[in-house]
Formats: sequence, C-alpha cells, structure tokens
Amino acid sequence: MSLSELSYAIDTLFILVSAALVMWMAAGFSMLEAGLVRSKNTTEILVKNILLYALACICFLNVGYQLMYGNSTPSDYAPNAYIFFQLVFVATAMSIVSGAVAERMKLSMFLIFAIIMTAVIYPVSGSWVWGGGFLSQLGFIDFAGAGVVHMAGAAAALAGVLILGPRKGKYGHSGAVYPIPGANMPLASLGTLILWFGWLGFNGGSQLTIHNMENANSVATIFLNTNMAAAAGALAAFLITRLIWRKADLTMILNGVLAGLVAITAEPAVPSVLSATLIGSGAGVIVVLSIVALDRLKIDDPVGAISVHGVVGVYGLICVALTSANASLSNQLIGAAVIFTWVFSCSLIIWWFLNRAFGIRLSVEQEYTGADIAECGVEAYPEFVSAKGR
Amino acid sequence: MSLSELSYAIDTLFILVSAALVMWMAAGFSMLEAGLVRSKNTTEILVKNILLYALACICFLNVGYQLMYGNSTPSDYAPNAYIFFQLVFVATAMSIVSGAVAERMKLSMFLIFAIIMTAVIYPVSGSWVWGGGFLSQLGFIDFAGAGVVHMAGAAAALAGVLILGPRKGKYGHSGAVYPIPGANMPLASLGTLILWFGWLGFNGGSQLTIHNMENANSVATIFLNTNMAAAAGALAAFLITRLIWRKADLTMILNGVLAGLVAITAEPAVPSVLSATLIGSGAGVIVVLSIVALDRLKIDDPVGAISVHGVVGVYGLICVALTSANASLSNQLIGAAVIFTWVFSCSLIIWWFLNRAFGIRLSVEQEYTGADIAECGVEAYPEFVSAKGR
Amino acid sequence: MSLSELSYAIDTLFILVSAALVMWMAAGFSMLEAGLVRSKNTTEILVKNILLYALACICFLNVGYQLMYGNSTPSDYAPNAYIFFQLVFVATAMSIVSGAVAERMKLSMFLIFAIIMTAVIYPVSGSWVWGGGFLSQLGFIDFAGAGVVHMAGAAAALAGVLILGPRKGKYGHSGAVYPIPGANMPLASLGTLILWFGWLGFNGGSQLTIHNMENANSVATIFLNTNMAAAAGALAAFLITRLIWRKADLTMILNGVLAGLVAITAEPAVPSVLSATLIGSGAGVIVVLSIVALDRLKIDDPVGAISVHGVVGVYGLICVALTSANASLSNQLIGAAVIFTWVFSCSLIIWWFLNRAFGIRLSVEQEYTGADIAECGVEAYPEFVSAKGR
Amino acid sequence: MQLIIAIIKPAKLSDVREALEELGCQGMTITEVRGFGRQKGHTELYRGAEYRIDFLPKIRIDIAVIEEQVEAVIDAIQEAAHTGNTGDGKIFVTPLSKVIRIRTGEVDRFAV
Amino acid sequence: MQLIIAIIKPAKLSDVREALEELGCQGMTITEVRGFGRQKGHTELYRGAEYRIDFLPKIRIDIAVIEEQVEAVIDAIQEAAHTGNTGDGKIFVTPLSKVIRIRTGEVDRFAV
Amino acid sequence: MQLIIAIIKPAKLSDVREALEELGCQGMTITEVRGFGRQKGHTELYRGAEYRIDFLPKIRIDIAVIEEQVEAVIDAIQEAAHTGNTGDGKIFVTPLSKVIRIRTGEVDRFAV
Ligand SMILES: Nc1ncnc2c1ncn2[C@@H]1O[C@H](COP(=O)(O)OP(=O)(O)O)[C@@H](O)[C@H]1O
Ligand SMILES: Nc1ncnc2c1ncn2[C@@H]1O[C@H](COP(=O)(O)OP(=O)(O)O)[C@@H](O)[C@H]1O
Ligand SMILES: Nc1ncnc2c1ncn2[C@@H]1O[C@H](COP(=O)(O)OP(=O)(O)O)[C@@H](O)[C@H]1O
Repeated sequence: MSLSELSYAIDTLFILVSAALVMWMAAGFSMLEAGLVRSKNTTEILVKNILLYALACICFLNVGYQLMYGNSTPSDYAPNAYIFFQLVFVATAMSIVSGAVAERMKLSMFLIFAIIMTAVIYPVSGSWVWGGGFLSQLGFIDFAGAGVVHMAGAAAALAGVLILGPRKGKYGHSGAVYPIPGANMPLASLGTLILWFGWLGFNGGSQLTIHNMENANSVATIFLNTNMAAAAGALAAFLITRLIWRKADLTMILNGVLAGLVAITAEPAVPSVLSATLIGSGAGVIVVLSIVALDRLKIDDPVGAISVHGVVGVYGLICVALTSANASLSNQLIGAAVIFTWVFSCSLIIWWFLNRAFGIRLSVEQEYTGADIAECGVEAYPEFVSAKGR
Repeated sequence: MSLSELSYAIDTLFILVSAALVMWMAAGFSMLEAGLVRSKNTTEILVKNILLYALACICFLNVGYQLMYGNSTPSDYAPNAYIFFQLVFVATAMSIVSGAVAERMKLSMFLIFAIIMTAVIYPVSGSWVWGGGFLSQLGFIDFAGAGVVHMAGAAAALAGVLILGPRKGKYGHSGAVYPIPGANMPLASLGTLILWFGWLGFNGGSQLTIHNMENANSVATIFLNTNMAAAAGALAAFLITRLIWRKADLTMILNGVLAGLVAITAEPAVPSVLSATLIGSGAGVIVVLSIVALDRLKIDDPVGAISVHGVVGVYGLICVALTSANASLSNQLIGAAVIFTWVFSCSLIIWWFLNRAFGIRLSVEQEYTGADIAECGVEAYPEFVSAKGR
Repeated sequence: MSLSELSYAIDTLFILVSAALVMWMAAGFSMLEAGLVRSKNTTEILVKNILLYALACICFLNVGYQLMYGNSTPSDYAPNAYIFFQLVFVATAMSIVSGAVAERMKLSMFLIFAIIMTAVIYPVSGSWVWGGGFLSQLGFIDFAGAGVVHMAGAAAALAGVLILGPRKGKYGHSGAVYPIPGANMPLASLGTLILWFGWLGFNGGSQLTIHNMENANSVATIFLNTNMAAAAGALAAFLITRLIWRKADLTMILNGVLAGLVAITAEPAVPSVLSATLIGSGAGVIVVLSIVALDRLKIDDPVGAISVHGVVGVYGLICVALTSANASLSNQLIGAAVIFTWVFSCSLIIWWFLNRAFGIRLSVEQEYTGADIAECGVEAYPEFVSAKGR
Repeated sequence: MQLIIAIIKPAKLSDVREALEELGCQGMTITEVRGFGRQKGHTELYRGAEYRIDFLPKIRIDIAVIEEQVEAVIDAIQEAAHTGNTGDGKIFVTPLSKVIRIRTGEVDRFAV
Repeated sequence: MQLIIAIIKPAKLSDVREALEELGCQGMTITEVRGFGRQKGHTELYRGAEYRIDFLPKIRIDIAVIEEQVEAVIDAIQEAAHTGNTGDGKIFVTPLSKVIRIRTGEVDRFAV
Repeated sequence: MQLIIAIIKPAKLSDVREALEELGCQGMTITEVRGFGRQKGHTELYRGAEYRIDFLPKIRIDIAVIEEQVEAVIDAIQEAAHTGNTGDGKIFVTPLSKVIRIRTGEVDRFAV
C-alpha cells in the first residue's frame, strides 16, 4: 500500500459515488415525466425511461465510448469507474428527449432514435469537446455538459417535436393554449428533487479527482455552487410567476430548479458562490419566459425540456464567458452553435426519415385512448376513477 | 501529494457525501408532508418545501452563517464542504415548521417567517451551542442537533400553530377529535425512508472527520446507532399502537421511526448499540403518547412534527445525560430550555406580528377549497376523482 | 495519522456508503411492493416492509450475527461499519418474502416468521458460505449473495406461498389466470430504480475493501457489471414480452431489471463487461418465462419475487461456473441445493406450524375488504374513488 | 314511492345525513358528481396558461321514500343543505313504480 | 319502457352482468356509489383517533328495458346479487317516457 | 318537468355543454360512469395474462328541463354527441314530479 494507491482508491471511490448519483438521475427523469404527463400515458413514459437508460448503457459502451474517447483510458483511477460515469451521462441526454416527445410518439420509433443518439450522435459531438476534438482546442469550455449533454439532448428533442407536432387539443384557433395538466404533482416534485440530489454527482464527479487539496476544494465549491444555483433558480421562477400570474405555479418552480442546475453545469467550479446564485436566478427567469414563448410558437413540450435544457443550456455556456477568465464569449457561442447544429440536423433527418418510413406518431385513436393501453397494455393507476374520462 | 492532502481529500469527500444525504432529506420532508395532508393542499405543501429549502440556503449563506460561526473556517477539509453541510441543516429545521402549519397558512406569510428563521433565529441559538457560545461552554451536549435543529424547528412550529389555530373540522365539541387522514400513505412512507437514509449523513457527517481509526470508528458507530434507534422507534410505536388500539397505525410507525432518529441525534457516537436501541424504543413510545396528548390539547399538527422533533428532541437531550460521561442532566435541561425559550419567543412574536399585520391564515373559503387552488392554481392530482368532495 | 489509518478510514467510508445504499433498498422494496398490490392492501404492505426491516436489524444484531460470524471482527475497517453492512443484507432477504405473500397473510404471522428467519434461518445457511462454513470450504462461490440472500429469501417465500395459497380470484377453473393489476405503476418503477441504485452498494460493498489499486479496480468493475446486467435484463425482458404479446409490459421489464441484478450478484467482479451483459440478458428472459410458468402452476406471487430472486438466483449461481475459473458447476449446484433445502424446509415447517396453530391467512371477508382496513385501520389513498369497488 | 334526488354541496353531506336519520330514513345512496350552474367555477393556472374549471364537485343523494314521507324528506334536505349561496343545489323528485330489497325480496314500502 | 336502477355489492358485479347478458340485455351503465343503510360500516383509526366509515362502496347499475323484460331483469338481478347478508342492496324501477340511441336516432324499444 | 339522462362519450362533453348553453340551459350535473354495450372494450395485458375491459368510460349528464324544452334539449344533445360510431350512447327521459331549488325554495319551472 502506498500513497499513490490510496489516492487511486479515493478517486475511484469518488467517481463511483458520483456515477451512482448520476445513475439515480434516471429515477429523477422517470418520476418528473411520469408526474407531468396525463395518467393515460404514464406507464408508457416509464417504459420509455427505463428502456432508454438500458439502451444508452449498452449502445454507448459498445459503440459510442470508442467514438468519443478512442482507446484512451485513465490511469489515476479505475478505468471502469470512468466508463460507468460516462455511460450514465449519455442516459441523461437521452432522458431529455423522452419528456419533450411524451404522450404522442410510438415507443418503437423512440427506441430506434435512442439507439442512434447514444451510439453515434452524442458521442461525435461529445468527442469534439471532451475527446480532445476541435472545440476543446478552440477553447470552448463546458465543464460538466450544459452543452454536450443538456443542450444536445434538447436539440434532439426539438427536432423530434417539430416533426411530431403538438398533442391533440393543446392549441386552439387564434393562439389559444389549452393547458394539459400532469396527473401527479408529488411525483414531479420527487423527480426534481432526485435530479437536484443526483446533479451533485453529475457536476461534482466531473472534476474526476479529489485526491489533493486543490481538487478537494474544487469539488466542494462545485457542490456548493450547484446547490445555490438550483435554489436561486427555484426562487427566481417563483417570484416571476407570482409577479405575472399571482400564483405559485409548482411546475414552473420545478423547472426553475432544473434551469439553475443546467446553467451552472457549464462551469460550476470557477464562479464565486454569489455568482452561482445570480447565474441560477437568471436561469429561473429565462426558463419561465422560454416556456411561455415556446407555447406561443406552438412547440408543445409537456415537461419543458427544451426550455430547461436547451435555452438555459445556451445561457449557461454564455455565463462561462462572464465568470471564467479562460473563456471568451465568441468561443462559447461557436461551441454552442456547432453542437446544436450537429445534433439538431442529424436528429431532424432521422426523425424525418422514421416518420416517412413508419410514422412516428400514434394514431389519433391511440393518442385519445392513451399510450398505456396502446403500447403497454396496462394502465398506470388501474383502480382510480379518472375525472377526465379519456 | 502527501498524507495530509489525502486526509484533507477523504474528509472533504466524507462531508460532501454526508451533506448530499442531508440535502436529500428535503425530498424526505416533502414527500412525508405531501402524503400526510389532504389532496387539496398537496401542491401547496410541495411549493412550501421547495421554496423553504431554497430560502434557507440563500439566507443562511448570506446572513446566518456569519452570525452562527463568525469568520472561522475549517482547515482540515474544504471550507465550502463545511458550508454546504451547514446550509442543509438549516433547511431541515425549517422543514419541520412547514408540516405542523400545513393546510391553513398563507404561503407568503410562511415564506417571510422562513427568511427570519433561517437568517436570524436559528443561527443565534445555533451559535450558543456550535459557534462556541455560552451553552457549549456550559457543557451542554448536542452532537448533531436534536436541540439546535430539531427542537428549535419544533418550537417555531408550536408558536405558529398556537397563533394559527387548528384546521377547520379537526376538533368538535366536548373534546371530540375528528381525524383528517392524509391522502397518500405510500408517499408518507417514502418520505420517512428518505429521511432514515439521509439521517445517516445528518448524524454521521456531524463527526466532520473520518481520516483516522478513532474517527472512522466513531462514524461507523454513529451509522449503526442511528439505524438501530430508528428501527427500535418503529417497533416500539407499532407495539404500543397495537396494544392500545389493536391496529397497526402506519403513520404512528412512521413517526416512531423519525422519533428514534431525533432521539439518537443528540449523541449518536457514545451509546452502546444496545443503549441506542433502548433510546429509540423510548422515543417510539413517547411520540405516540405525545401525539395523542397534543390532540387532547387541541394543538393541531397534521404531521406530528411538534411531537417528533420537539418532545422527542428534549427526550434525546436528556438521554445524553444517561449515556455520556461528560454530560449532566441539569446542563442538558438548561440547554433545552434556553434554546426553546429563544426560538419559541422570537417565533411567537413574529407570527403574532404577521398575523396582526396581514393575517397568516387562509380565509375559510380558501381553506375549504384547498390551498392548491387558492395559492398555486393547480391541483396535485387533477385527474383523480376525490371521494371527499372538498 | 499514517497510511494504514487512512486506508482504514477509506475502507470504512466505502463500507458505510455501501451500507447506506443497501439500507435505501428497503425503500425500493417498499415502493415496488406498494405499487404492485391493490390499493386496499397498500398500507399494510408498507407496514410490513418497515417492520420487517426494523425486526431484521434487531434480531440479526442480537442473535443472528453471532450465529453467522461468531466473534470474529474485521480489523482493516471499523467493525461497526461491517456489522451495519451485514444487517441490511438480512433485511433484503426478508423483503423478498413480504412481496410474495402479499395481499392475504396476517400481519402478526408475518412478523413472527420474520423474527425466526432473520435470527436463525438466514444466519445458519449464511454461516456455511460466508462464515467459513462447509460450503465455502467446498468451493461454492457466491460473492454478494445471489444464493445466500436472494435465493434464500425466495425459498422462504415459496414455502409461505405454498401453505398460504393464491389470492381469491386469481385462478379460475381449467387453468384460467385472472390478472390482478397493481394499483400504482410509477411507485413500482420508482421502487425498481431505487433497488438498481442501492444494488451498486449491495454488490460493490461486498468487496469490503477499496484501499489499493486491485480492490479499487474490482469495485469499479462490480459497479459497471452490475449496471450492465440490469440494463440487459430490462432490454431482454422487454424484447421477449414484445415478441410474445406485442406489448411492452412494464412490470415484466421491472422484473427484468431485478433479474439482471440478482443474476450478476453471484459474481459481479470476475466476468467481462460483455459477459455481464449476456448474463443479464439471460436473466431477463428466464424471469419472464418463470413468472408465466409459476402462474400455470397456480403459485401466486403478486410481485414475482420467487422468479426474480429464486429462479434467477440459481441461474446466477450457475453462471459463476461459466465465468469464474475457481468455480465448478457441481459445487455451485450443490451449494444452491443445500441453501434451498435448508431454508425451504425450515420455512415450510414454521409456516405450517403457524398455520395450524393460529392460521396465517386473513379471513375471506378481510381479504375482500382489504388488509388495510383489517390490520391497519387506514386506507392508503383514502380520498380517491376506486373503480374496483372492493 | 318516490325517488328523491338531491344535488348538494359536499360539505353539507353530514348535516343532511343526520337530518335524514332523525326523520327515520334508514338508507340512501350517494354519488360524487360535478355540477354546472349559476355558481361560477374558478380559474386554474398551469405552466403560464389559465383555464376555467366550470364543473364543481357536488354530492348526489338518491333516496327512495314512501309517499307519506316525501314532503318531510324534501323539507329536511332543503333545510340541512341550505347555505343561501348560489350552488346550494337542487332536489328532483321522480316516481318509482317498484322497489325491491335484494336480500329478502320484500317490495315497495317494505323494501325502503 | 322502464329504467331499472340496482344498487349492489361491488363483488357481485360480474355475476349480475353475466346474468343480464344471458337474458339478452345488450347494454347497461354502472356508477361507483357509496351506500348507507342497515349494513354497518367499519371503524378506521388514524393517529390514535377512531372514526366510523358509514358509507360503503356499492355499484349502481342503470339499465333501460322494454316493458316485457322488466320482470325478467329484476328477477335476474335479484338472484345474481343475492348473498343473504345485509347490504345486498335494492332495485328501483322508474318509468321512462322516452329512450333515444344517439348514434342512429332510433327511439324507445329500438334504442335499448 | 322531465329529467333527461344522457350517456355520452367523455370526449364529447364540452361540445354537449356548449350546445346546451346555447339553448339557454343554465344547469346540469355530470357523473363519471362506465358503460357496457355494443361498443367493444379492449384487451389489457398484465404479467403475461390478458384480460378484457368491457366497461368503457362514459359521462352521464343529468339535466332537468321544463316540458317545452324537452325536445330541443334532446335534439341538441343528440347532435352534439353524435360521432356515428358505436358507443355514442343513449338519452333517457324520465318524468319529474317536482323540482326544488335549495337556495331559494323555488319550485318546478322556477327551480331549474
Ligand atoms: N337543470 C339542472 N339539471 C340538473 N342539475 C342541475 C340543474 N341546474 C342545476 N343543477 C345542479 O345544481 C347545482 C347548483 O346549481 P346552481 O345553478 O349553481 O345554484 P343554485 O341552485 O343555487 O341556483 C349545479 O352545480 C348542478 O349540479
Ligand atoms: N331508501 C333508500 N334509498 C336509496 N338507496 C337505499 C335506500 N336504502 C338502502 N339503499 C341502498 O341499498 C344499500 C343496502 O341497504 P342496507 O339497508 O344496508 O341493506 P339491505 O338492503 O340488505 O337491507 C345501501 O348501502 C344503500 O346504497
Ligand atoms: N339498456 C341500456 N341501459 C342503460 N344504459 C345503456 C343501455 N344500453 C347502452 N347503454 C349505455 O350506452 C352506451 C353506448 O351503448 P352501445 O351499445 O355501446 O352503443 P350504441 O348506443 O352506439 O349502440 C353504453 O356504454 C352504456 O353506457
């Protein structure tokens, strides 16, 4: 036993704990989405979330990892810890998509897209930033993946939503928006709190080592900043909804939490704790405005994923230019644009092709009856009488 | 890399993991309270829980921390890890309040109180015990906060409940108590299990260092004792309810778990594992009796927070005198009395003032319709038909 | 402070974190089972899960541990950390039983059995494998307890189910199977994801040390393999149900996840990541077939515990012979047979005796009204109108 | 025999039940319904979009009574369910050609 | 045309439905209701306070039938829903002045 | 006075409500019911065992109307609830001997 072995052990433990927390985020997305869809589509969204996680692990491990990182393996900690940590990141990106396309997409089409996204699309743009590719050489900074993971997921989601169209009954004539409330608010809140918890591992673990004072201090700062950004996001979203609508809209507050988390993800270690709070507050405001704006544009996103991960992802990348000496605004914008263009175009082509070839949308009758009966055969709450009929 | 750097790293990691677990307790309180209120007040209690956590972080970081600990910073581990750990403790204290005043208090008044509680009231009494103040000099022992955190939260809650009064329909003439069952038992159970899990970090992390054999053994003992006290609390609460009412009242068992946890919090490292089990059993019995007694006194506490955290908090502080050589019964009682008096008086004044100035209670009509519609605009389970009407 | 003290600290931290994750599995079993039973039996299954955990801790600590491990205590890490880790394992075994006998067994009988199981039955067979007993000397390999914990739990469950009989209305004349859907699919999914998360600690922690490169690499491999087996189990279960019934049966996918986890538990450190994936896939297929087969045999297991933990547990033990050079098929089969025979026979005798002496089954009227009213006095979702009447 | 159908505010259910019990009514059947009428609903808000809830929770009571009791039951319900605010509800009376008690096969006045 | 309203025990629903199908009834509508009557409810316990649940879950079946079938349907329901214990429920028969099938516009005997 | 009971597809509720409002109907009461009829249910799958769901979600509308309005209301419902597929539902009309508004005590035509 030597100092360096102990250091190896502690870094491995640190990464494994972080990776476990990120794995746990799968439960966060599952519960968040299960809470925000109607009860007739709840079983199906759970199936999607579990299978996308499974597929992400298998596809990225066997294909994507190689594409993204080549054959390099770390030596300061267990390589398999690193691989596990990377796996769960891909699943996060894919989880973002499932929420945005919920309640109307065929399960099979979604799974096919998940395979391509996690095996190819994500790893390619990921390699540009984290695999030593041209964006990293340019000086584009994205510490834990506000762009690589979150905005990428949102870009794929946006492409899907554009091809798919809104849920039946969401938009009326002359700009009317008919809200479609989710069935289970405690579940949505639980999901958000799981994500808050897991995000400490997502951002903290991205430091990858903790074995000396400098790294330990960084990791601690990341934990604190991540938490403060989320808190500030919640509060800002609350204040603005209360200001505009005089009500405390829970789902907006939940989106505010997630927006704070996404925004700080781009660079959680450098800002002061006050800056992190401000970054989070900005995210909380932006996400509320963005959700309303997307609804005006008839872009139907049941859980707000495009706003939370996409719009706020870009905002987070821009913030890095303000807080980090090494970053420049232009590089951050170029990086964001490159990733977005790549993921969005690939996704658009694939969704479009799948739609032409097989149709990606449930039939009107199936959408009306609900994806649970159509795809899964069992309802989420079979014993409870629903006040909405179908 | 040196031994001391590694030690710094491992302690930092230990505190961060513990703090993350305590952060996660926010989900525990949210789910527990969301399960124990009626469905018409569920969205609002979720809003309260998330916002109080956010406010606690922001207020304590910017004001309270300074009040409580001055400018001292630790040097054996990352200061930011320590700050994060302290933040989440404050949120715990405030979570206790939200449960007790549930189903009838205005959201805005609650949030104003949360600001004052986390910025001033808690830090001041906290400084007396953990900031080197007079109670610590006296020899008052409260290892992880049975008094500083839990009883303090319960004192603030009690003051609020006294000003606020019981929920409409809870108490009838001539001492009749009309139970108002919570809407979702699995959620309440989940919340309790989250708290059980998170409490390992709450108590364990309070050791603050783990880097040598002595500390590591202490932390392990804390984990084991904390778990045993919770288990014993559950069992004792079950046995006594079964004895008295011939039924296994789930919510009493859940309160028994939490009572065991609160009781051992005062000193989890010193008692033998058998003593910890006994302390937990006592807590399980006391909490059941206390809940029934408070109902007799028409002190309406929907989740049992005052009994669990307050009555059992004092009991826990007293137990320290029995198991710990350094503690004396009189000092423990003085400490408990001082903290209670401070927090209770300040809270009473603030609640009273808020009530005079703005009214802290929802209107009768709003209470009847439910806080969800009144404050948040959306129901927690909008699709499910309720058998209770309103 | 010395290298060996730091190593002691890091191993202790590692075990405590793992143990906390295993403790958290109690929430996983609780939610899984609460989701898969009908709403009229939900409160009671929650009571059972919390009490069995409490009993397992108390009985194993005071009686079972001694039986299983004698007086040996570890010296490389804190003994209490080790004890806590062992405790939570026993609770896992017992949790398996509660699911299989759900919706029809008396609470009191279940608790009595839990005492005997955790104080005696489990520790005795456990000592043969992990306490240095004859099975370990034989060369039987069961790294983290696919046999010792999971198959043992399933054997006790099977004995219980045989004495107890199926739920009223489950099986009709001439082989008809009437499905009895669980009340809350999101809860079942949450439970499964909790188990997935916690299982990383269950398998990872079983390595017990992480302080040097070799151990750290092993632990990392275990995390990765455990995750991959679960992912593959989910996918395989999905593919086979989709193939046979053209639907994505959520509960089968959840069982596929758990089957993958159980199978890899027998030896998670040795197989390559590809082998782990294959082992998991096999488990996913087997579990689906086994569930259908048990239904044919009128063995009524509401949550699939016997298939997931029993049938797949044996499969996992067999797989060790294929991937591990030190294992032989015959030894694995002998080990499985010995444990099964011991646990099954003891359990059968006890269940049989309890049934003779007191009756272990609820009355027909109670089963019809639901265990919640009969045993606990409060319904799980008192406000929601049920479409099933009773 | 008449079947009296009363739509009332949920909060008034226990008062009505007690009033009916005092009259000697031994049975009734209730249903969760939602009513639309002069009483206006409320506005909800979800993700920045407002919408109106027009159907309000009400309780429907179905009670079969013999002719002699019709007036007394109507009066009792009206008194107990009355708050004076819109939305108090309605009472509908419809003729019954037959009533049977399933358990005993008794009919009409012996069945209620 | 008569509208037959049966209040039965939930557990008896499938028996009743089968009996009615055998008679050739092609349609019916059911509602979850809660009944108060001679059958006593049960006591629940919540946090140390006991309370009685007086309203028990029942199923209400509404079935419109032509005059010729009234007796047969009543008999079939009574037989299928009978257990002999209190709480078996009631059958109410009320006259219908008109029945319309929405899909086709057919009326009365062609509409049921 | 007649009580019109319409069983319709849930998706048609808002159309029907709007049609009735246009006619000047100021009140109605709706109930979640489940219907059995010519419209076939669907097959569900749970843990490898299939089963049929025969009762489909429907909405029941109860609306008390004065004689002069009966025909107009029936026509309005039929038109608004019509899709032409099996399962569109039924309208039942049953006589009311009395209607009372609880709030004011007004009766019959002044009460609806
Ligand atoms: N014509 C009607 N037919 C059936 N139910 C009605 C009718 N009018 C009102 N109701 C029921 O009575 C309830 C109360 O009616 P509303 O017009 O709001 O108040 P009020 O009876 O005080 O004038 C409504 O919510 C509805 O359930
Ligand atoms: N007068 C009544 N009007 C309407 N429903 C009634 C009436 N009496 C009884 N019921 C319904 O019939 C059910 C059974 O009645 P109950 O008196 O308990 O038993 P039984 O019919 O065997 O005497 C009750 O739960 C209630 O739903
Ligand atoms: N005889 C009946 N009595 C009461 N309700 C009926 C009757 N027949 C049909 N219904 C109701 O009408 C609904 C539609 O009937 P169905 O036979 O499916 O279609 P259609 O009316 O188009 O022929 C059923 O779901 C049921 O609720």
